[in-house]
Amino acid sequence: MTSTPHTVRAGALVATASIAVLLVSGCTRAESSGGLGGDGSSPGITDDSISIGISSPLSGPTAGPGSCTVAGLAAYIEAQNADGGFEFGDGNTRQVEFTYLDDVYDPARAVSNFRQLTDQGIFAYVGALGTPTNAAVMPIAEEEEVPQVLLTTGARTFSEDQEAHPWTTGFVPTYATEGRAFGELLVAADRPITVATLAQNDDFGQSYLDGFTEATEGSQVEVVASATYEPTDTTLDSQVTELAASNADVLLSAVSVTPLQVGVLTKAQSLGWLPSIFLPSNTSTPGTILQPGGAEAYPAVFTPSFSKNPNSPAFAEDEDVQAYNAAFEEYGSQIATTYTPHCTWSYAEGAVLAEAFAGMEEPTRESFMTALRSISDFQAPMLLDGITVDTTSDDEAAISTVELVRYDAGTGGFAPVDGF
Amino acid sequence: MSYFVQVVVDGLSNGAIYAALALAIVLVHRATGLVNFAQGGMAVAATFVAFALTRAGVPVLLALLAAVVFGFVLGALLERGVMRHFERGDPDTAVVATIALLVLLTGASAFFFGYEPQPFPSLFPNRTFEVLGVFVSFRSIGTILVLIAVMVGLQLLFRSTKLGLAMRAVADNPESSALSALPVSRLLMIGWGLAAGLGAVAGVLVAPQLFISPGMLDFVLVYALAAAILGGLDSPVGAVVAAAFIGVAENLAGAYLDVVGDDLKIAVPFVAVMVILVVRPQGLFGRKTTVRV
Amino acid sequence: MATATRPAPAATTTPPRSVVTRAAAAVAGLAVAVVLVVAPLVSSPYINFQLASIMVFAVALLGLNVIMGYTGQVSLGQSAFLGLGAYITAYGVLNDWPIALSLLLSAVVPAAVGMLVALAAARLRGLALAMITLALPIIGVPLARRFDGFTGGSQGQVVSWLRAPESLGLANDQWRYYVVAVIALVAFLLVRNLVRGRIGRSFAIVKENEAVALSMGVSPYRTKVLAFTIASALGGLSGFMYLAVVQYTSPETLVFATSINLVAAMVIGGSASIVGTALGALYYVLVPVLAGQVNSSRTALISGAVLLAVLFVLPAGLVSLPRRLARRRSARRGTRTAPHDTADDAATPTSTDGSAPAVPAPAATTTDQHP
Amino acid sequence: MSLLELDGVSASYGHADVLHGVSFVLPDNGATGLLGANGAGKTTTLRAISGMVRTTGRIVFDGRDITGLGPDRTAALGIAHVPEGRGTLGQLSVRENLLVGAYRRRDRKQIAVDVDYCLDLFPNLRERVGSNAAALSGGEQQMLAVARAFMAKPRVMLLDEASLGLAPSTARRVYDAVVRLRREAQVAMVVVEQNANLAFSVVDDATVLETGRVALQGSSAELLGMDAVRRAYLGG
Repeated sequence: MTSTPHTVRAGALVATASIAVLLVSGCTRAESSGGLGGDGSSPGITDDSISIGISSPLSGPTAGPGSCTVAGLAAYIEAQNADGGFEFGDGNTRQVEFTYLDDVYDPARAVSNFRQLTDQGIFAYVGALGTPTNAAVMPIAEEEEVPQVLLTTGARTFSEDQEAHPWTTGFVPTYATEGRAFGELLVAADRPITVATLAQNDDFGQSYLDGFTEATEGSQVEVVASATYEPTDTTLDSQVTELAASNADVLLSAVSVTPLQVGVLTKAQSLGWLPSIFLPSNTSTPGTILQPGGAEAYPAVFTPSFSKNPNSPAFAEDEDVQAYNAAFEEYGSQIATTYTPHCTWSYAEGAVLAEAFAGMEEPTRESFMTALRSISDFQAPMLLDGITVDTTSDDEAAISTVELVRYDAGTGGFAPVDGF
Repeated sequence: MSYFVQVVVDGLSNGAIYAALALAIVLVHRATGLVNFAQGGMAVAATFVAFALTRAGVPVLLALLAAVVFGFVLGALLERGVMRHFERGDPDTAVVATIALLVLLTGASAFFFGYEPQPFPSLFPNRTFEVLGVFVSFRSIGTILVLIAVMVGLQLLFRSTKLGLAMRAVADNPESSALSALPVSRLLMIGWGLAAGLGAVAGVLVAPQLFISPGMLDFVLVYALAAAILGGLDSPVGAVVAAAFIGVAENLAGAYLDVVGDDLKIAVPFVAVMVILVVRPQGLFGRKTTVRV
Repeated sequence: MATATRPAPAATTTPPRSVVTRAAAAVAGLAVAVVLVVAPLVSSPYINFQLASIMVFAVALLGLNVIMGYTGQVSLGQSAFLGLGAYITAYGVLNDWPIALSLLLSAVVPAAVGMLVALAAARLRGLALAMITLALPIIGVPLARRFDGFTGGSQGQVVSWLRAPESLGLANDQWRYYVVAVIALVAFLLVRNLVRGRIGRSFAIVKENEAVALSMGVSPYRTKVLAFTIASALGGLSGFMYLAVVQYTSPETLVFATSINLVAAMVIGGSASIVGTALGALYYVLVPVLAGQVNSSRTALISGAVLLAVLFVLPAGLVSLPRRLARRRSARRGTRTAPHDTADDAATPTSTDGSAPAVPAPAATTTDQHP
Repeated sequence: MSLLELDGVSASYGHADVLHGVSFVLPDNGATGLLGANGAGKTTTLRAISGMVRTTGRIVFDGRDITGLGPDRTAALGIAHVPEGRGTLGQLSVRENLLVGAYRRRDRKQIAVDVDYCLDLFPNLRERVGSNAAALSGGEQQMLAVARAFMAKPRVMLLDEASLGLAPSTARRVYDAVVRLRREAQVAMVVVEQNANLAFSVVDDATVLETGRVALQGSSAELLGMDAVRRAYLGG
C-alpha cells in the first residue's frame, strides 16, 4: 500500500477538480428552484423578463428535427422580443430569455439539462422533442412543479391523462390522432380495402397503428400485411418487398426517418406495386421526401397536415409565411441549417406560448398553467386555416385535429381531400 | 421463388452499402494497422464536397472526382497533422484519436450543411429492370460493379505493386520497415489519403440511397466493421463477400424467420459473425498466423 | 591496442519518497473525501445530480478499465451491461424486490452474461474480440424493445425510488448521491486492491504478451474471462446506480454510442489507472455541459476539439497532467529527473499511477547464452 | 580507408543518457564486434548509427556525416540494421519480406537473383517462401531478418543479438551464413553479440562497452588474450 508521487499529484488534481466543481456551482441549497420566489412570484420571472428553456437533440441522428424544435421557437421569440416583447395578463410586458441545450436524444443528458435549466432558474420548460427524453424528465418536472409544456412529441403519455400529469402537455397531434384520421378516411369510403402497414418499432409506430386500428375496427378495411423497422436500419427494401407481396390497396408507411421514407416510396414502385400511400406529417415534405421519392407515380399520396410549408410556392404570398421566413432567416437559421416541419411547428408553438402569457394574471407557474390550459379556438400562425389550438381537453395535445391533404405533383403542394 | 430471389437481391444491394465502407476500412488497416473510426467522418466530409458541387450544377461524375481528390488531401493532412502524433504511442490512444476526429468531422459537416438528411443525385439511372419476376435497380448494379472494380484494384495494389507491398510492410511494423529504407511517414500519409479517397467513392455511391447527412455512415460503419473483420480485415475480397453475406443473412432472417422478425433481424448477422469468429478467429479470408515465441 | 577507460559513474537514482509526499498524499486524499462528503449538503440538486452522475459513469469506466486498461482487451460493449443492470434494477423496484437483491442481481446477472460471452470469445484477440463486444449493444437495443414486458419497450420505464428516509433530514438528491457514492467507493476500493494483487499482475502480463503469460503459468484465456466478468459486473452495477440517479431507463441507455464515448473517456482519464478512471468520469459528465455553455448547437464540434486537444497534450490521459507539469518545471530548471519519471507517457500506459505491477521480462530474453 | 567512423557518440532516450562518447572505426570490408554486459549500450550504439535514437557526437559513413539522419535515410545510404528481436514483418510472406528489403533497388533482374541467393544461403526459407513470417520458427525468422537486410545490397550490416533465444546449432547456422555474406558479398559488419564465441567467428576486432563508455578496444587476438575478457565473455 504505497503511493508514488504520481498518486499524490493526481490526488491533488482530483481534489482541485472537485473543489472547482463546487465553486463553479457557486450556489447553495437555499437558492434551489421549485418553491416560490421572494415576492410570491415563481422563479424565472421578473417584471420585465421571463426565462424559458428547452433541451432537444442538437447533435446526432435526430438533430435535424431536434434543431428545428429550437430554431422555430427561437425565431418566434426573438422576433417578438425585438418587436417590443410579450404582453402578459398582469399588465407587464416582458422580454423572453430563451436557453437551449443539446441532449443528443439521451435521457440521462435530458435529465441533466432539465436540472441545469431549473437550477439556472427557468420559469418553464417548453417544446422539447423526443419521447424517451421527455419521459425521463416528466416525473422530475412534476416533483419540482416546473411546467414541461407544448412538447414536440406525439406520444400519448404526455397528453392522455393531464390530471395525473398536471405540469405536462403535448403540442403536436398525437401519433394516434394521425393514424385515426387515415382510418376514418378509409372507413368512409365504405368498401373493402386492403392495407399494408410499415411502422417504426417504437411508440411512434405503435400508436400510429393503434389509432388506425381503433378507427377501422369492424369495418371493411383489412390489414393484410405488416412490417416494422428499426430507425437504425440502412434501408427498408426487404420490408417493402415483403409488403409488396400482399399487393394491398393502401400502404400506411409510419416511417419517421427521411431517407428511409424516400426509400420506401422508390422501392415500392420499383417492384411494380402502386398502392395509395399514407404518410405521417413529419415525413411528407414535398421537396425532401415526395419529389425525391417519385411520389407522382402513385395513384394518391395522403398525409395529415396542420402547418404551412414555408418553402411551398403555394404559400409564397401568405403573410404568416413571409413573417416566418423573415424571423427564421434572422434568428433561426444559425440553429437549424435544414428544414423539417418541426421548424414551423415550434414557431407556431411560440405563438401559443404568447397566448398563454397574455392570459397569465399572476407571475406564477400555476397561473401560467391555468392560462395555458384555457386556450381554445386559437388560430396560431403557420397552422393551416381551420386547424386551431385547443388546450382545454385533458386527454389531447394542444393540436388535436389534423386535416388530410393529398399530394398534387403538378403544383408540388397539397390539395384538399374529398374522400378516398 | 421470385420472392426469395428478390429478398436475396435486396440483401445484396444492402450488402453493397456495407461493402463500400468495409473496403475503405480494409485499406486503412492494411496501410496503417489501425481501425479508424474517423473513416466514416472523412467519407462524409468528402461526400459533402461532392454534394455542394452538384448543387452548384457540376455533373455527379466530376463532383465524385473532386470529392476523391478532396478526400485524399483531407486524409493525408489528418495523418500528417494529427495521427502522426499518436502513431508511436499506445494504440488505444490512437484509436480514441480517430474517435475524436470522427466527432470533429461530424460537427464540422453539420456546421456547414446541417444534420437533416438531404437528397443526393445518383451516378446511375434511378430506374429498375425486371428479370424473371425479380426487380433490380440500376443503382445497385452500378454500385456493385464499381465495388468489384475497387476490390480488384485494391487486391492488385496490395498483391502486385511495390507501393502496396510497402504500405503493408509499414502497417505491419513501421520501425522495422524504416530499416529497409521505406519512407514510412510518406507511406502512412498516402495510406490515409487513399483510404479517405476511397471513402469518398463509398460515400458518393451510397448517398443517393441513404441521403447525405453528417451521421450518414455512423451505423453503416458498424456493419462495415463487422464485414471487414469477418472478411479477415486484410482481404478486400473477404470484406466484400462478408458484406454480401451480412446483407443477405439479415434480409433472409427478417423475411423467413418469424421468431426473428424485422426488429431482431440485425441480430442474425451479428450472432453469425460472433459464431464464425469464435470458430475461425482469423475471419473467413484471413490468413492463419500462428505466432510463436 | 587495448585501452582501459574511466570507471563507470554511479547509476542514476530514483529520488526517495519523502515523508512530505506521503503527507501530501494524505492531505489530498482527505481534501477529496471532505469535498465529496460535504458537497451535496451545500449544492443544488443539479450539482448533486452531476456529482452522482460522475459516480455512475466512474463505475462503468472502472469496469472498462479492468478489461481494457489493465488487461489490454478492447471492449466496445460496456453500455450493454450498464443497460442490463439498469433494467434489472427497474424490474426489481417495480416488483417490490428488496433493494439489496436488486443491487446484487444488477451486478451478478450482467457478470454471468459477460462471462458467457467471454467463455466463447476470450480466445480471440484484438479486433475480433472488439467485434463481439460491439455486437452486444447492437443486439441489445432491439432486444430491449422486443421484451417490453420486462423493459417497458421503447417508452422506457420511469422508476421513482430511493426516496430519502425522513429520519435523516436529507433531500432525495442528497440521499441518492450518498447511496451511489458509497457503492462507487466500495467498487473502487475492491478494484484497487484487485489490480495491485496477484490477479492484477496476471492482467498486466496478459496485456503485455499472451505467449509470455503462458510460459509463466498464467492462462490468458482464464485471465481474460475473469477480467471480462469483472468488467461486466461493474457495468451492471453502474446500471443500478444509473437508475438511482436518473430514475428512468430505456433502450437509449445501452446504445453503442455510449460505449464509444466510454472508451474515449477511459483513455482520456488514464488507462490502467484508478485515479484516471475518476478523472475520465469527470470528463465524461462535464465536457458536454461545458460544450453546452459555449454553444449548444455546436456541441459535436466542441467536444471533438476538446477530446483531440487533451489527447495531444496528454496522450497518457488527464492523470498524467501532474507528471507533465513536473517535467515542464524540471526542464525549465535545467535539472535532469530520474529515468522512471521521464519514460515516454504514451509508451508506458501501464504505469500511470504506479499501481500497475511491473511486468517481468519475457523468459526468452533472460536466457543465459554462455556456453 | 574507413567505411564507418564513430567519434564521441552519445545518445539518450528522453532525458536518460545511455551512451557517453563512444568512438570506433570500421574499415572497408571490416567486421567489428561490440561486447559488453546487458545495458552496456551495445544496442543503443547500433541504433545511434542507423538513426533510431537522438544522438550527439559525429558518425561518418563513407565520408559523409550521417549524425541525426533517420533510419530510412541511413538505410538508403547502405546501412542495413538487423534489429534485436529480428523485426520481420509477420503478416508478409517470406518472399515479400525479402522484396521489402530490396525496396530502394531498381534492378529487377538482379533482385530475383539475390532472392535466389538468399534462399540458397538459408535452405529452410526456401521451403517456407510462401508462408507468413509470423509462422516461422525463431531461427527461421532470424535467418529471414539477415536475408532481408542483405537484399538491400548494403555496404555495412548492423547485426544485433542474432543468436538470442536460438538453439546453439541454429545460432551457428545463422553465423555461418553471416560469415559467407561477408566473404562473398563484401558486406562490412558491426556485430553485437552476447555469445563471444559466435562474435569472434566473424569479427576482426571488437570494442567492449561498460555503462555506455568504451572500456576496451582491440583486435580479436588481443582481446582473446586477456583473462578479464575471457572470464567475462567466454565463460573461461
